[in-house]
Amino acid sequence: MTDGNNHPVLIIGGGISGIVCALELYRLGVPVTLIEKEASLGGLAARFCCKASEACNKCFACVVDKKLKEISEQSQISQYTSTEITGVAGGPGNYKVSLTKAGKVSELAAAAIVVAAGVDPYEASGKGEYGYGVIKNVVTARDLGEMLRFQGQIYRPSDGKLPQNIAFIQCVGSRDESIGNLYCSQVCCAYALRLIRAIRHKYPEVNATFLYMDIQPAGASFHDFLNACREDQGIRFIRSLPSRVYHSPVTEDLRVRLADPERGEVVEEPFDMVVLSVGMVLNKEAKTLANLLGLGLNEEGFLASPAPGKGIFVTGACAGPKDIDRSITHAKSTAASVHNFLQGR
Amino acid sequence: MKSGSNLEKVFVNGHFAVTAELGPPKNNDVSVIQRKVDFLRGYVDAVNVTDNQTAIVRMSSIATSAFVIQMGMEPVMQMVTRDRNRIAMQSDLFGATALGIKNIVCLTGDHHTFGNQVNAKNVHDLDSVQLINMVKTMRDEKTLMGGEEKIEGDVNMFIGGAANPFADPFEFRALRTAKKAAAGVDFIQTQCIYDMERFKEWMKMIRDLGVHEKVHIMAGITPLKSAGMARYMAKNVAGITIPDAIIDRMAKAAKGSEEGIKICVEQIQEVREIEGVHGVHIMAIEWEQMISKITEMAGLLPRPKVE
Amino acid sequence: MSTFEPKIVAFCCEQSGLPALEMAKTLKLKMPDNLELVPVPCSGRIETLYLLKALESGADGVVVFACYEENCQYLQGNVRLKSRVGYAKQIMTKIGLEGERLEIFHVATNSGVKFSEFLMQKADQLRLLGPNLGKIA
Amino acid sequence: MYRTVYKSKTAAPAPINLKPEVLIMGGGIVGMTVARELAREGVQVVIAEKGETLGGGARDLHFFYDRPADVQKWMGDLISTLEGEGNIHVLKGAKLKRLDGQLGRFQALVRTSDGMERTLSPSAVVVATGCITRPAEAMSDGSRCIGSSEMEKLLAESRDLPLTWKGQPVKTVTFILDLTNDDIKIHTVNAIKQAVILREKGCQVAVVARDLKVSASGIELLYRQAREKGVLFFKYDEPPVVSHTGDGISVEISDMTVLRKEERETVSLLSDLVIIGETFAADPETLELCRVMKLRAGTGGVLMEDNPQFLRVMSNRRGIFLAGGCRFPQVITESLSEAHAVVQEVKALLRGGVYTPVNPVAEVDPPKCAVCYTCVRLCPHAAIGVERYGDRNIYSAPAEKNGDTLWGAARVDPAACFGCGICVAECPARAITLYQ
Amino acid sequence: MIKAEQKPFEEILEYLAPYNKILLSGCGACVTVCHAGGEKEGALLASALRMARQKIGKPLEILESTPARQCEPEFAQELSDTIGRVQAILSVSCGVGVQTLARHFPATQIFPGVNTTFLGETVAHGVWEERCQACGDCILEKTAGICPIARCAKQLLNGPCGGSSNGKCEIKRETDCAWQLIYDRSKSLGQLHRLTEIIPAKQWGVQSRDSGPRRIVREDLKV
Repeated sequence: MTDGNNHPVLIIGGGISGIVCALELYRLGVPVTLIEKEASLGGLAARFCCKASEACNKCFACVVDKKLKEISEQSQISQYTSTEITGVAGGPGNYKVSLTKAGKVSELAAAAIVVAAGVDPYEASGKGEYGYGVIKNVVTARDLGEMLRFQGQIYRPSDGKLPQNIAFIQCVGSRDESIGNLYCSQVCCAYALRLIRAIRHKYPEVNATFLYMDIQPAGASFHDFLNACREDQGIRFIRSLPSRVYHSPVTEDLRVRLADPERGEVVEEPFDMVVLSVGMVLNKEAKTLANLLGLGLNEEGFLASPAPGKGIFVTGACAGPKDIDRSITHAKSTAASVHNFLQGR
Repeated sequence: MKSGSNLEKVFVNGHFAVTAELGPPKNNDVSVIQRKVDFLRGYVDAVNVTDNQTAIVRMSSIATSAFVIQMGMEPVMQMVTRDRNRIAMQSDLFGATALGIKNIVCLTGDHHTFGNQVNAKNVHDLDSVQLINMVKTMRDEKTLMGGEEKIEGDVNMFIGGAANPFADPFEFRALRTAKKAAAGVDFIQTQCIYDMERFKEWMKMIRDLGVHEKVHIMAGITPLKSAGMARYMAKNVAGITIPDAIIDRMAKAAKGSEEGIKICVEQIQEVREIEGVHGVHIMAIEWEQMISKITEMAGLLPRPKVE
Repeated sequence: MSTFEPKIVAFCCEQSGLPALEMAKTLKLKMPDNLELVPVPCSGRIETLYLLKALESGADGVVVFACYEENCQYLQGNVRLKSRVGYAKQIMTKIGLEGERLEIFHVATNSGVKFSEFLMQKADQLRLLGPNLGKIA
Repeated sequence: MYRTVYKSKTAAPAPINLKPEVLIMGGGIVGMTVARELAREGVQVVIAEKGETLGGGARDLHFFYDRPADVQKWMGDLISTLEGEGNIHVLKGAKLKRLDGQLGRFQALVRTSDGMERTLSPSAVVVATGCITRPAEAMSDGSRCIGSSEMEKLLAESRDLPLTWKGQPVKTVTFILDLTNDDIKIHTVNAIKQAVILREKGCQVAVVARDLKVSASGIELLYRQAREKGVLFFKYDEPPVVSHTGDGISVEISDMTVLRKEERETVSLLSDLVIIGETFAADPETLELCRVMKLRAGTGGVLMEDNPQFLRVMSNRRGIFLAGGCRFPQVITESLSEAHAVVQEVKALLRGGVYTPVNPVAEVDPPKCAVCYTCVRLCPHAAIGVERYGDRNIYSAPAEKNGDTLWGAARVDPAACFGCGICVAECPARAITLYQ
Repeated sequence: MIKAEQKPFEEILEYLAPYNKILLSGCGACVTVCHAGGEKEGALLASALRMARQKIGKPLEILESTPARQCEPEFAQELSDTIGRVQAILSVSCGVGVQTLARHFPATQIFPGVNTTFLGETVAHGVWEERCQACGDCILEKTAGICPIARCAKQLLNGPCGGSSNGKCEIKRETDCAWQLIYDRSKSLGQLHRLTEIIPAKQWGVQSRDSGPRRIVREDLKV
C-alpha cells in the first residue's frame, strides 16, 4: 500500500499502550511520532502505587514507570505533549493530520495511525447512593492509590487519621445496567485485593471488608494470592453490593447499608472509610477522536477496531477493558500488525 | 563337642535352651554380680555377660564371666569389635578359655556415640562376621589370624552371634545370618521379638536356606516394664518394631509390669512352636529377678542336667 | 561531642532503588545527610564482601534497596541477596556488630516515599545505636 | 573496593549474526499463528509438533464465544495456509532431545516419530506447547457426567437436530464450575457459550458457579443474553453434591438467594447431563522441555515464574520466547494476542540480522577459575557453561592473545548474558568481572 | 575433592591475639570449590578479623594473597617476600597447605583457618558428603561402587548392622545406610549373590593410615 515513503506512524495517546507501541515500532526501525493531550506522558497507569506486600503482587505499576523512563531516553521518537489531533485527510499510507498544540496548528504526514486513547476511571459521583464527592471519607481506589504513591500513607480525608475499618465496594460503574455499562472492567477485583494486602502489610491493625459480586481472576499466581487473602484474618469477604452509604456530618464516620449473609439480614455497618473500586470507561475525548477517524464503538462502548486495510489501528484499554499486563501484550501485537501493514501485507 | 559347655550340651541333647542376660556393674563391685547370679542360678542354662552395652563403660565381660564361673553359673561372654583390634581380641580369647569360659557371642556392638564416651576413637578392625571366623579358625585350625603361627593347646569356644530380623533390608537379613553360619557360628540369639509375623517370616527364610540345621536359633525376648518403655523403644531404638497392639495392651493394663510378663510368656510359648527355634534368650534388662517367674510361668523349669 | 551523624552506605539496585531515589528527589523528600549511594545493576551483584567492606571502611549502617521478590528482572537477584545478607549477619554477630547495621529494604520503581521514609528511620535508629566501633576510619 | 562494580572494557563485545531461522515448539493455534506471521517476513520456520496432527488444544473446540465462525473451519484454513507456505516446515511426532549453544548458535536436536534425528540451528526458539486437560474425577465413572469438550462435540454433531447423548434425548443440562482451576476463565466462558446454544435447542439449562468469571471481553453481554434466554444461574460457597438417581443426575446446592444462612434449603437440579470442566494441568512434557532447554518453571508446573518484568512472552534465556497455554491457560483471543506479541519480539530480535549485547557482560578470568560450577548453577539465564576441551573451546586467556593456551574454565556467552552480576558475587575465586 | 569448613571465628581470634600483622593466604583449588578458603571467603574472614580487632582497639593488619594451590613448592615460594613482612600466617587452605607453608617457612608461626574434614562429593550446590577415607587399598569393586569404610559409621565389610532402618543409619538419621545403598545397587546390577560371600578382614597394614604416614614415589618421574 505505501509507496515506500518514509512517513512516520502517528500514535495518539501517551499512556502505557501508546508508549509500548512506540517503543516496539522503533525497535522495528519504523519512524514514530507520539502525541499526548495531557502535559506529561504516562496516562492513567503512571499514577498507580506499588501494591506489594511481603512479595510483589504483580500489579505491573513499576513496569509502567520503566517504560516511561525507556521512552524518555529515546530521542529518535518524536514526542509532543499537550497536543491534540484536530483534522485528518488523505488515505491509508499517507494521512495528512493537523495537530494543535497551545492554539498552534501544524501539519504532519503519517503512514498509519494508532489510537491508544486509553480510558478514564468511571466518574464515581454517577452513583449518587454512594455519595462520592459529597461524603468526605468516600474515596475511589484511584485516590487511595495516589495517597499511597505520593504521600506513602493512607488517611481519612475528613480528619487525617488512619482509618481502622475500610469497606471496599466492587463493581462501581461496571456490570451495571442502570448506567448502561454492560461489561466487567476485569481489573478492579485484582487491584482492590492488592491494595488491601499492601495496606494491611503496612498497617496490620487496619481491617478491610471486601464487598463483591464475583471475584475475577488475574494472572498465573492469582490462585495463591486469593487463598492468602482468604486466610488473612483482617479481610472479610461479603458477597453483596451495598445499597447506600450514610455519613454523620459531625464525625464524618460512615454507615454502609448491605445484606450480610452471616447475620442473615440487611444491616447498616459502621466504617471509617469507604473505597469505591471504580471500573473504566472510554476516555471522554476518544468519542470525538472516533468521529474524526471514522471509528465506531463496539457493543461495550469501546472503540471498535477498523477494517484492516485502512491503516488505522486501535490498541490498549480503549479497545476494551484490559489490565496493564495485557495492554502491553496488545500494544506489542498491534506494533506487529502495523509493521505488516507498512510492508504492504 | 565344640567346647563342651553346658549350653552346647543342652542343644546337643535336643533340649529347649534358655539363656538370660546380665549387665556388669558400672564399677568393680562384685556383689552386684553375685546378686544377679543368685536371681538366675538354676533358672537358665547360661547367662550372657554384656561387653560395655550401648557403649556405656562397665566392668569388662571377661572379668565378670570369670566371677560368674566362680559363682557356679555358666557365662556366655559377649565380645564387641568396637573397642578392640584383632591383637587384643585374640589375646582375650586365650585368657577367656584359660579362665574356663566356653561360650562367646561375637557382636559389632553399639556405636560409641550412643554411650558415655562420645569422643572415643572407635576401632572396628573386624566386624562380627570376621570375628566369628577368627574364633572358629583359632578353635578348629589352631592358628592365629594370618595363618602362620600354630597354637599349642585348645582354644575351644561355643561360638554365638546376633541377628536382627526386624532391621532393613528385610530380604537380606536371613542371607546375612547364613553368612554368619558359613563363617562358623554355632548358635544365634535374635533381637527382642514383638512383631511375631515378621519373625515367623524370617524363620521361614532361615529354614529355606537350611541354616536352622547348621545353627541353633534362640529367639530374643524382652519383657516390657511399662507402656512408656514400649513407646520409648519403638521410637528411639532403631531396628526394633513394636506393633501398636502390644503398646495398646500395655497402656490399657492396670499394672504395666504384670501385663509385660504375661506378654513375654505368651511370646515364649508361641516361639517354641516355630520349627527351627531351639531356645529362647530372655533379656530382662535390670529386671533379672523376674527371670525365675517368667521361666516358671512359661514351663521351662526345671532346667535339664546334661553330661 | 557533636551530634553523631551516622554514615549510611545504600546499595541501590538500578531497577528499583535508583528510580525510587530519583522519585524521592523529584518529590524533594528529606534524606539523611551522611549518605553514600552505590548503584548496582541488580541487588544480586552485591557480594557478601561488599557488605562487610562497607562497614569496615567507615559505614555505620549498610542498607540494600532491592526489588520485591518475584519482581526481579534477573529472577534470582534478590533471592541470592537474602542468603548473602543472612551470612553477613552471622559474621557480624561474631564480630559483635549489631544486626540492625545491615538491612534489606524492598522497593519498586514507584516507592519514592517509602525510600526516603526508611532511610530517615534508619538514620534515627543508627543515631541511637552509636558509631560502628569496627570501622577503620 | 566495593565502589568498582563495573570495569570499563575498551573492545565492545563482538556482534552475533542471526540467520532468519526460528524453531517453534508446539503446533497448536498459537504455534501456527506465530509460524504464519514469521513466514510472511521471510523467516525460515520449523514447527516441532509432538502429535501427528496440527491444532493442539483447539481440536476440541467448535464454537467461538465472541464471533459466529466455526473453530474447526478457522483452524482448517490456518493449517492450509501453513501447508501452502514454502518457509514453513512441519515436523510431526517431534521431540526436542537436546538444545545446546546460545542465541545465534543454538543447536536443537529433534527426533521425529519416524526415527529421524535432525540438528537444527535456529536463531530463536518459541515455546507454544499449550496445556493439557485431564478429566475431573467426577467424570471417571462415565455416567451422565461429561467434560465441556465432550459437550462441544455433541453440540457440533447435532447442529440442528435435537440433542441426544448415548441414544437418549437430552432435555435438561447443568454446568458445574469452579470445582478445580478456580483461577481460569475458560470453563465459565465455555459454559455460558454452550448454555446459550443449548437454550436455542430448547433444553432447560442451569449454571452453578462459585464466582462467575466474566472478565473477558464480550462475556458480560453473553451472560446477559443467556439470562434473557432463560438460563438459570446459581452461586455456591460449599461445592454442590452430585448424586446419580435412576433416570438422571441431580445436583444439590443451597439456595443463596435466601439471606439467612440457616433458612436456606437445598435446591436439587435434576438433569440428564452434568458438565464439569476438565482440570487444566501442566503438561509433563513441558516440565521435561524446561529441563532440556534450561528454562525456569513456575508454580504448578507452568513455564516461567509469574514475574511482571518478563511481560508474559519473554523467558529467562535470550532468544527463547513463550506464548499461550504453556504459560497460563487462557481464552483463544488472549493466547493469540500473546502469539502476535511473540512475533513482534522475534521480528525485533532478528531485524538487521545481528545482535550486539547492550547490557554489561560478565567475563571469567580463566587462570583463576577453579571450575567449581557455582556460576553455571546459579546463572538465572543459563548463560555460563564449561566448554572443556571441545573444538569450540577457543577461549584463550585474554592476556596472551596467541590463542594456543586453552583453559578448562567457565565461559560466559556474551549473547546470553543479561549483566546482572549474580555470578560475579557468588564466584568463590572472585574470578568473574562485569565489563560495561 | 578435599572439603573443609571455616574454623569458629572466636578460635581464630584467640590465637591471632598476640600478633598485629599477618598474612592471610587462601588456596585456589579444593577450598575454593567448597567455598571455605578461596579468595572470596579469605577476604571475608580478613575483613571480619580487621573489624573485630578494631573494635577492641588492637588493629590487625592483614595482607591477603591466594595462590592457585598451596600444596606446591613453587606457589609457596611465591609468598616468600611477603612472609618476611609479617609476624604470622593464617592459612585458610586445607591441612596440606598449612603444613607446606610450615615446612617452607620454619621461622614463621602458622595457624589453620579451616578444619579440613573429608574427601567428598557435591550432592547439591552447597551440600557435600563424605565419600573416601584414603585407606590406600580400595575395595569398591566388592561393594558395587559404594565404600562402607568411608560411609558406614562402623566401617563394616559384611553389613548392614542391626541398626539400619528404612535406609537410614541409626547414628545419623539423615545419613543413608551405606549397606542399604550397596544392597540396592547390587540388586539393580544383578550381583546380589556377591554379597553372600564373606569379605575377609581388611588388611590395614597394606597402605592404610594405620601402617604409618605414607609416601608415594615414582622413580621414573624423579628429577
